[in-house]
Amino acid sequence: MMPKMTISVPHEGAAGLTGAWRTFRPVVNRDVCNKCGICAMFCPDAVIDPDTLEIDLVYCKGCGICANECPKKCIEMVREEH
Amino acid sequence: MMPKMTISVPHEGAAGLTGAWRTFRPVVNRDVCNKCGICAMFCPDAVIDPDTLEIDLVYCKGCGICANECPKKCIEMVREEH
Amino acid sequence: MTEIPKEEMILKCPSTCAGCGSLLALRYILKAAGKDTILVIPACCNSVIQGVYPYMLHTVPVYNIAFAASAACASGMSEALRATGQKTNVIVYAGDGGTADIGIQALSGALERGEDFLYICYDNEAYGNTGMQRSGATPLGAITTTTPNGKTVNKKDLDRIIEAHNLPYQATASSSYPADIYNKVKKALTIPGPKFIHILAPCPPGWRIPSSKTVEIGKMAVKSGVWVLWEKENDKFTISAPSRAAMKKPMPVIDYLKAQGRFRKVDEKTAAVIQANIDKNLRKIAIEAAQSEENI
Amino acid sequence: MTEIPKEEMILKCPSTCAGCGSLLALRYILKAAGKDTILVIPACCNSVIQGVYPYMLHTVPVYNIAFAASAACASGMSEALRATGQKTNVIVYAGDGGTADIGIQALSGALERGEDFLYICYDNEAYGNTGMQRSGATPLGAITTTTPNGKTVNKKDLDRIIEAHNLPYQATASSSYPADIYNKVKKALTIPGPKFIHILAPCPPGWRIPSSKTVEIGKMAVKSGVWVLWEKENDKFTISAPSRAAMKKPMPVIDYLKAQGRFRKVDEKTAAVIQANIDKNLRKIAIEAAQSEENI
Amino acid sequence: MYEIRIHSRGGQGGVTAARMMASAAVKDGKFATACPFYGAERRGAPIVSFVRIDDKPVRIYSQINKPDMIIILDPTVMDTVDVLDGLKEGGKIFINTNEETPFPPGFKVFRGDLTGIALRENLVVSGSAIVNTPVIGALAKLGLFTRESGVEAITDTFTDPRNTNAAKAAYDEVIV
Amino acid sequence: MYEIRIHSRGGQGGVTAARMMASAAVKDGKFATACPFYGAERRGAPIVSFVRIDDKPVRIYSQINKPDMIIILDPTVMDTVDVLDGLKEGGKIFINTNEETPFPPGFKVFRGDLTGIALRENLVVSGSAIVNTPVIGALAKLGLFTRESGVEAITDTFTDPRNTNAAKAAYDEVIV
Amino acid sequence: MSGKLTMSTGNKAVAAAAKMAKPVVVAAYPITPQTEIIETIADYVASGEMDARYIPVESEHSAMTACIGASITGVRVFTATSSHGLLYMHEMLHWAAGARLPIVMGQVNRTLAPGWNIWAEHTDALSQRDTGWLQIYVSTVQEAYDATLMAFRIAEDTRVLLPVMINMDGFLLSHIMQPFEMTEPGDFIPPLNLPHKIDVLDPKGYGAMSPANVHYQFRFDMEKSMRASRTVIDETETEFKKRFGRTYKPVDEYLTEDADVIIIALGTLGKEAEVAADLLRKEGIKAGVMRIRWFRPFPLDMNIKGKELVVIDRDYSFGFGGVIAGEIQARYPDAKIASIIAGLGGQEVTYEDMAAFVKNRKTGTEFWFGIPQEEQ
Amino acid sequence: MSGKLTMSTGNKAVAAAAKMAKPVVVAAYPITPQTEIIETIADYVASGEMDARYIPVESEHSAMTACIGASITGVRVFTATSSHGLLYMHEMLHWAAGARLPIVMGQVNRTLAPGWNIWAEHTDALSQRDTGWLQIYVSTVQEAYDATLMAFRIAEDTRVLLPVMINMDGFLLSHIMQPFEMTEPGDFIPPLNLPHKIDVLDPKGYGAMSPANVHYQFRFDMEKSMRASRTVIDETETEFKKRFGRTYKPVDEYLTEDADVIIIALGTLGKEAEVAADLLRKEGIKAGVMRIRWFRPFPLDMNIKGKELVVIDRDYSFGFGGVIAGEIQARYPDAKIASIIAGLGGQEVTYEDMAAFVKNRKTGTEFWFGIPQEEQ
Ligand SMILES: Cc1ncc(C[n+]2csc(CCOP(=O)(O)OP(=O)(O)O)c2C)c(N)n1
Ligand SMILES: Cc1ncc(C[n+]2csc(CCOP(=O)(O)OP(=O)(O)O)c2C)c(N)n1
Ligand code: SF4
Ligand code: SF4
Ligand code: SF4
Ligand code: SF4
Ligand code: SF4
Ligand code: SF4
Ligand SMILES: [Mg+2]
Ligand SMILES: [Mg+2]
Repeated sequence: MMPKMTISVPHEGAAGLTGAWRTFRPVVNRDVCNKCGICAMFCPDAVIDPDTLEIDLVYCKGCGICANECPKKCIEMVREEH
Repeated sequence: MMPKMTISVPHEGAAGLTGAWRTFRPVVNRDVCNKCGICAMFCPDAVIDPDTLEIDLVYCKGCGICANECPKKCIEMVREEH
Repeated sequence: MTEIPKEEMILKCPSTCAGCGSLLALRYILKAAGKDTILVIPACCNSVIQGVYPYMLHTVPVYNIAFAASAACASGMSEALRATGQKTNVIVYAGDGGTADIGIQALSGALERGEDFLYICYDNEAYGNTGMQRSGATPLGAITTTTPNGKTVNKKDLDRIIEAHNLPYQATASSSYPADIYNKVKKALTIPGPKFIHILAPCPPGWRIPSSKTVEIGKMAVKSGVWVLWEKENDKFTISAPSRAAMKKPMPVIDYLKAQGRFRKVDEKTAAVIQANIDKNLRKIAIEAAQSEENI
Repeated sequence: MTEIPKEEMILKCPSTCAGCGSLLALRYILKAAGKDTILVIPACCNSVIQGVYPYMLHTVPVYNIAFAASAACASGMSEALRATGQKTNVIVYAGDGGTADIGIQALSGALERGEDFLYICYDNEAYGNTGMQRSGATPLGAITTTTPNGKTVNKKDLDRIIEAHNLPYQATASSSYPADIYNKVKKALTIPGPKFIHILAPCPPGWRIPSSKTVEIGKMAVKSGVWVLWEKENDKFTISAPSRAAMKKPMPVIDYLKAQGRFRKVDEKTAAVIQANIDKNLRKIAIEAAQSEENI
Repeated sequence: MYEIRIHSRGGQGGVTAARMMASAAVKDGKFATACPFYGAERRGAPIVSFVRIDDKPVRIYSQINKPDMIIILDPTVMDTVDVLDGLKEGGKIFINTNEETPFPPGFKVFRGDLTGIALRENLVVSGSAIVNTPVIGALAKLGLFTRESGVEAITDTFTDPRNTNAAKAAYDEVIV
Repeated sequence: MYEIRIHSRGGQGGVTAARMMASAAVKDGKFATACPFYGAERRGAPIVSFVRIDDKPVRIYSQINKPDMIIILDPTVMDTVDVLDGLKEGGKIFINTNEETPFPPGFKVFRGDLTGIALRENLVVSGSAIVNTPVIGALAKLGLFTRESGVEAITDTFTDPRNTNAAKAAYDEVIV
Repeated sequence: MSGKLTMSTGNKAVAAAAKMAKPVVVAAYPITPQTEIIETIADYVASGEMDARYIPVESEHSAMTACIGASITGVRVFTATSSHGLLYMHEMLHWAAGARLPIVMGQVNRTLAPGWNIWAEHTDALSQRDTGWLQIYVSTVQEAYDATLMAFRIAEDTRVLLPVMINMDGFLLSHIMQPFEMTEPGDFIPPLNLPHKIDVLDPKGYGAMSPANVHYQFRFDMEKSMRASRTVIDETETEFKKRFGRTYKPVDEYLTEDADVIIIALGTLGKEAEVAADLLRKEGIKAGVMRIRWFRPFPLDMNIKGKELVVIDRDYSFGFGGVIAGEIQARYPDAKIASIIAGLGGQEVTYEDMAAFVKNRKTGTEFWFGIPQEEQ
Repeated sequence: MSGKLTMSTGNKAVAAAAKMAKPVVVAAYPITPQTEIIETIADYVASGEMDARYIPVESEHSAMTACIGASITGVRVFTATSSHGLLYMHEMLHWAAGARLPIVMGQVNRTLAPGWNIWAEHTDALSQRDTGWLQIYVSTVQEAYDATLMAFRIAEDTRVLLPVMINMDGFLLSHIMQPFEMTEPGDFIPPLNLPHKIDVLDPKGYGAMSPANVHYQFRFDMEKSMRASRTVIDETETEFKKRFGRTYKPVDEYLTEDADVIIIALGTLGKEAEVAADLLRKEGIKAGVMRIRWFRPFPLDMNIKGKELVVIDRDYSFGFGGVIAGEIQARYPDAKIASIIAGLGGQEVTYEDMAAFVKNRKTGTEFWFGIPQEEQ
């Protein structure tokens, strides 16, 4: 008999849709991007796909690290409008 | 109002008359002793008077350190007889 | 770099603050550790960011434990696992408070006993989870909610304390150098006995920096010599590449201090003391590295 | 020597075992400290030997405190005394268990905060009061009731752990060298901030030696380099005279081991490891002393 | 008793806003409590706080389930949070926005571009516009407390005149 | 119920003696308990321990205040401890000594030079003669339990034959 | 209220009261939801508003120990904690009381892990009820402030000399903002004169071996002081009213006189229960409220004869039952109690829920709010 | 008794039982008077008699935590402590129960400092009564052994999954030597199958944020298990008797059937009370004894109707009263109790004293043995 207690199972979104936290959104200028992958490497939340370099805006918190670290400076942080 | 609790005041013999623990008693050969004071220095229990070099047998536990450390080897540990 | 697995071991998306260094570090730790791993986490930011019951985001088992207790918990786990023939990695991921302050007793005991586990301290230099009170690891001059005028004593030298326990493996790392973290964790996990890695993990709200600056500030820490990356395998002490480079001509620490709101009350005198501390420490580390070279 | 006051600060006669090294040491500590002193004692042999209520033997105030708690207690005392303008010495007298094991957290915290007190650890290398279980400070190979075949891991290097806290004053001492204790305590008490002295205190029942051999074994520890007497004032590291002499030609450690029942299960291999550890440590200490000389 | 729920984000100052609202009401001679439903929120995460205003001391500590008014300091929280949950029929909504936002009928909707005002007054901390003082102005305009009490509540907390300026601007600019 | 109090010193083995006594009685089919009144005693400090022997299980845990018998393993404790305290009228005394010791009248006194025997058998640990096995021999002689049970109780605890030898010597040499 | 009102959280009010009491040493360790107390004090000290030493210890065990070390030198001390912090100092709680030190502690009630949960529950403090600490549970910001002031006076009274814990519900009170009057205590708290303080000129030993034939006497002396504290509390609350106009009793009563049924609860639940009583009375049920403020010493003169009781426990003693219900039944054997377990781990309990507890009460049973009837 | 008898102390018997149960990990820290337990286990492990890992932790907080860490991997664990050691692990006691881990602990009852005193008292364990641990108090060496064996089976039963503490009086039982039968348990203790053990192939998170709307449900589940443990205890004791012939009940009764007055006590006092009852009966007083063995879960079916009770508490909750007397009164409101506080800090209490308690009993009062009447 399994005791009832705080035992959790892995599940995406378990801490909420953190994209809602964002006030600025990263917008990549694909023309300039050299696909170096540095943005994906440094994104703390791992919301940049390492292959496609797509940013998952459902979760991206808009921290701006990707923009700050991009060697090509091709990510712009744009104010969210709703 | 003083609370009743385990508060103790300084008092000789508070841990009992430790001389009773002794199975061997230090006996000093005063003829050989050079009064260097080493026995008094090393007696853990400080029962050797630093001036007179008298041993307080009420408390001496008979550890034998004095005998062991005496440079003149003039302290003998003698079995207690009662 | 190419060897780092692409698979993420943490699902989207923990409730760390935007730009959290400790999360960035943990990504690479778990990539290095792989699935046969149990994570032990004492009270800290990383204990609350996992998601809310009945769900969690980490894809390895996570055992949350009391604040003071992580190394003891890992001791019990590792002894039980080894006794039953299991090789599962036991990794503690704890904050600086849970390591240098309230957890140091359990840690010191586990190290002395030679337990087989990896202890990783992510150091955001304060009690982040409770809103940035000073910890033993808070550096001189830093403002926290309990040091409103800046801390007046030095950061506890956790690494030397741990070093005194003569571990088979010990290292420092930084969330701004993920590959270095990955490699160090990988190596550590091949070695039996207690291992310790100390990761500087910048924390935007605590350090009063924009969330975008986490990686940049972490690099500045290394460039200025505030933080030195090294590893020590038994007696072999090596300065890691980024710090070797940085130590040739360290950035003045004032640049590092100025970039952070928490140091805004540091006056010139204190800044000079901080610089002097760094200079002294760098000299010492250089000597240690040189001596270690010689001995090989 | 002549300057050591004759007055004893402990009345006859504590209920320590016959030949107790920790009591011998305490005699000289209190002579050095004088009457304006509060002694803080955690659970240990020295907490039970004071006499039985309503009487006690110490002629300075003694505050007994919980096992893990002495450094924190001293912190509170010293802060309160200083806040009210009193200079009273606050001295912790704690065993190795209360220092290196259960008490290390409070101690490490107090040192980091820079509290103004003197912490003295008397090291009998086991939990004497509870009948000789192993402590973190029990040396490799020593039999205790919880290591019936001899301890399989090294003695925790308490001194290096403390050193990592960068105290203004730190020293080692031995109950076999009372004048050295006296001088070190005297000096320590002139210095503000946290001070630490680590005293090796042979323990006849624990070490399985005749009670008469306490002083002799303590000297052998120094002569063999098992125990090195030194002091460190800020960055100045000095080897004390007896160890300077001993280090010229250390006695083989096997003589030291053979003299004690607790080491009776040490085989040749372990003895060699112990000797190698000592050799290494002595080299390190010599280098440190030399470097410290240079820097002056 | 008048019950207000405030929706904002960690770091935006919603909690301080609640306190100033309660404080202003108290200055008017009312009784009021402000209670932040704190969790382990991080900067950026949606949070709610509550204000209760009454003519006698407030003795209720449990959450507000049927508010008389909803204040939305950050409209983006509406994507993930049902901000209207429990709002009484005919209840009021104040939303920080510069454009009309559609709400279901049966509520009285007010708005003001608090963020715009904050940015104008340069009330920005770590990249976020601080809207907790402008909202006090807007609410004074809505009659929750007097203008004077609102200003006093702000100056009790903040010395920087930008705060009162922003509040005054909001008072003037709120769209009823 | 037969109640015995043993006076000895820390390190002398008085506690083990008590256990072997109880054990021997149990081997005879009796019920027995041995309880050391432990304190924080040090090697050398006087201690007491207790043995109770009965035909049914012993249910008493409190100290023995009116013993039927006193055993003095170390006569020197008599300097500081009132060893006869509470001894019943007509009670027995056994003392480890080689010379006659005066006791008040009304008790039955027995003696044996256990220390001498232990030294003879070289039963010495850290300089102290261990008298806890010889005493078992002496007590068997006094009829507290059978000789066989006494020997068994010793061999359960100690493998070294010096122990049984000493006990046997004591059995023979005890002066009744 | 008479004076100028300040908006403040419960936490800040406790910190403000501690400042007014002028302790010489504050040693504390942060924990949610207590942090604001010690952060406020750290601010006071940093700004010079408070002339105290703030010791930022490395754990709660050390926090309480540092308080003990400071207190025995004869100075006033203060600390604050919550939940796991309180548990971690458990050994030293026993110690502080046994050492007869008048330490005052702000304690923010929070539930216990695992799993982590930071919301209100009283089990943390109630499970310390044998430690020899006086315990008060407060329900408003004003009361938190006033109780903290009174705590120093009561603890330090030489008839008492026991530590005092001021309990307040996590978040519900610690973080709520209410208007309150920050009364200047003046000489309401007399200077501390600790009879057994350490004196190097008259050296004494504290706490060495305590023989079996006296130890129990020291424990009885603690109990005597606990008993005496009832008088001291009454005196202090009377004096407080005389000076500052606010009335407090060990048990706060609301509409009890003519009540048929009485809700008994601690802290904010006890305050909100008044609203439940109002509601019930509207429905014709004569309900009242007794809010236990001083839980240690336990109240012995509650006038509950002939009334039915609905006791709400925001706590639980596994394998036994609600602590409050149990102790009331123990001291008032005739009491007709319906025991309700509600509010654990921050479970939401409204006055409407409480009214329902009353309406559905079954004397002699225990009911866990939120658990389906068939599982009870 | 049937089998071969061994002379053993209570400590050694507990160690022997632990050995029989074959735990995989033992983590413990020494403290008088428990040391013998762990020294014996260390010996067993060193000699190979026991195939376990002995972790010589640096404190009791770590001892309990290491047990928790080992237990959650699904292995059997054991530890032992006493007094301040128990207090120092207080936080982790709450944790172990909340984590639903079937840890078994030998606990030697000793009083609390200051001043230092190493003799028997139950306050150490009783002040842990809210932690969710099952608690049993034993009175003979045989019972200590048997209870330890049964503890593993009870704790690990999936209907229970709560930790169990075996309490024995310091020195009085821990150090007394009695003959006992070291029964081989065979398969009496089934293999442990922890349903929630960590599995890297099915990763789960333990103890992260537990929301307010479920946390109380987990607490209720603990209470449900506590309730279920009553059945499990009965089953286990029945099975034990079937296999090994020795009979145990949650409450041990002696001459209660026709008794007018019943002494209630725990541990060795409860055993020696039988002698007091015999003595009283000789004097014509119909006395009996109820020795509470399982204190958590609290016994709910004591047959005390119409009898007078003399409850001896070797413990105290300051500002309230004796813990046992209080809880009995709470659960048996009709009980006519004379409450006696006796034996604190090793205070000597003989069967003659207990007989006197009965003869001088005053129902409804509390009496501190050894304290002059006028001070009571
Ligand atoms: C015994 C105890 N004391 C205090 C706390 C409150 N607490 C939880 S996390 C934390 C700070 C953790 O700091 P750190 O270890 O540096 O990790 P961070 O939060 O910075 O990630 C504190 C004080 C607790 N949970 N338990
Ligand atoms: C919390 C706690 N755990 C355990 C003990 C038991 N205990 C008292 S003294 C002691 C050993 C002390 O060892 P050490 O510090 O080395 O001093 P020594 O006895 O050797 O003088 C122990 C384990 C205690 N008093 N408190
Ligand atoms: S860092 Fe910049 S250039 Fe590199 S992949 Fe990302 S967006 Fe492209
Ligand atoms: S803004 Fe931050 S969270 Fe979003 S993709 Fe960039 S680095 Fe990741
Ligand atoms: S040590 Fe020997 S020679 Fe020196 S004073 Fe003592 S007895 Fe005399
Ligand atoms: S035998 Fe020991 S105690 Fe006695 S005088 Fe010599 S050194 Fe001191
Ligand atoms: S407070 Fe700092 S460490 Fe904690 S989650 Fe936020 S950024 Fe990360
Ligand atoms: S056990 Fe050792 S340290 Fe303790 S009193 Fe005896 S000799 Fe001294
Ligand atoms: Mg941190
Ligand atoms: Mg020691």
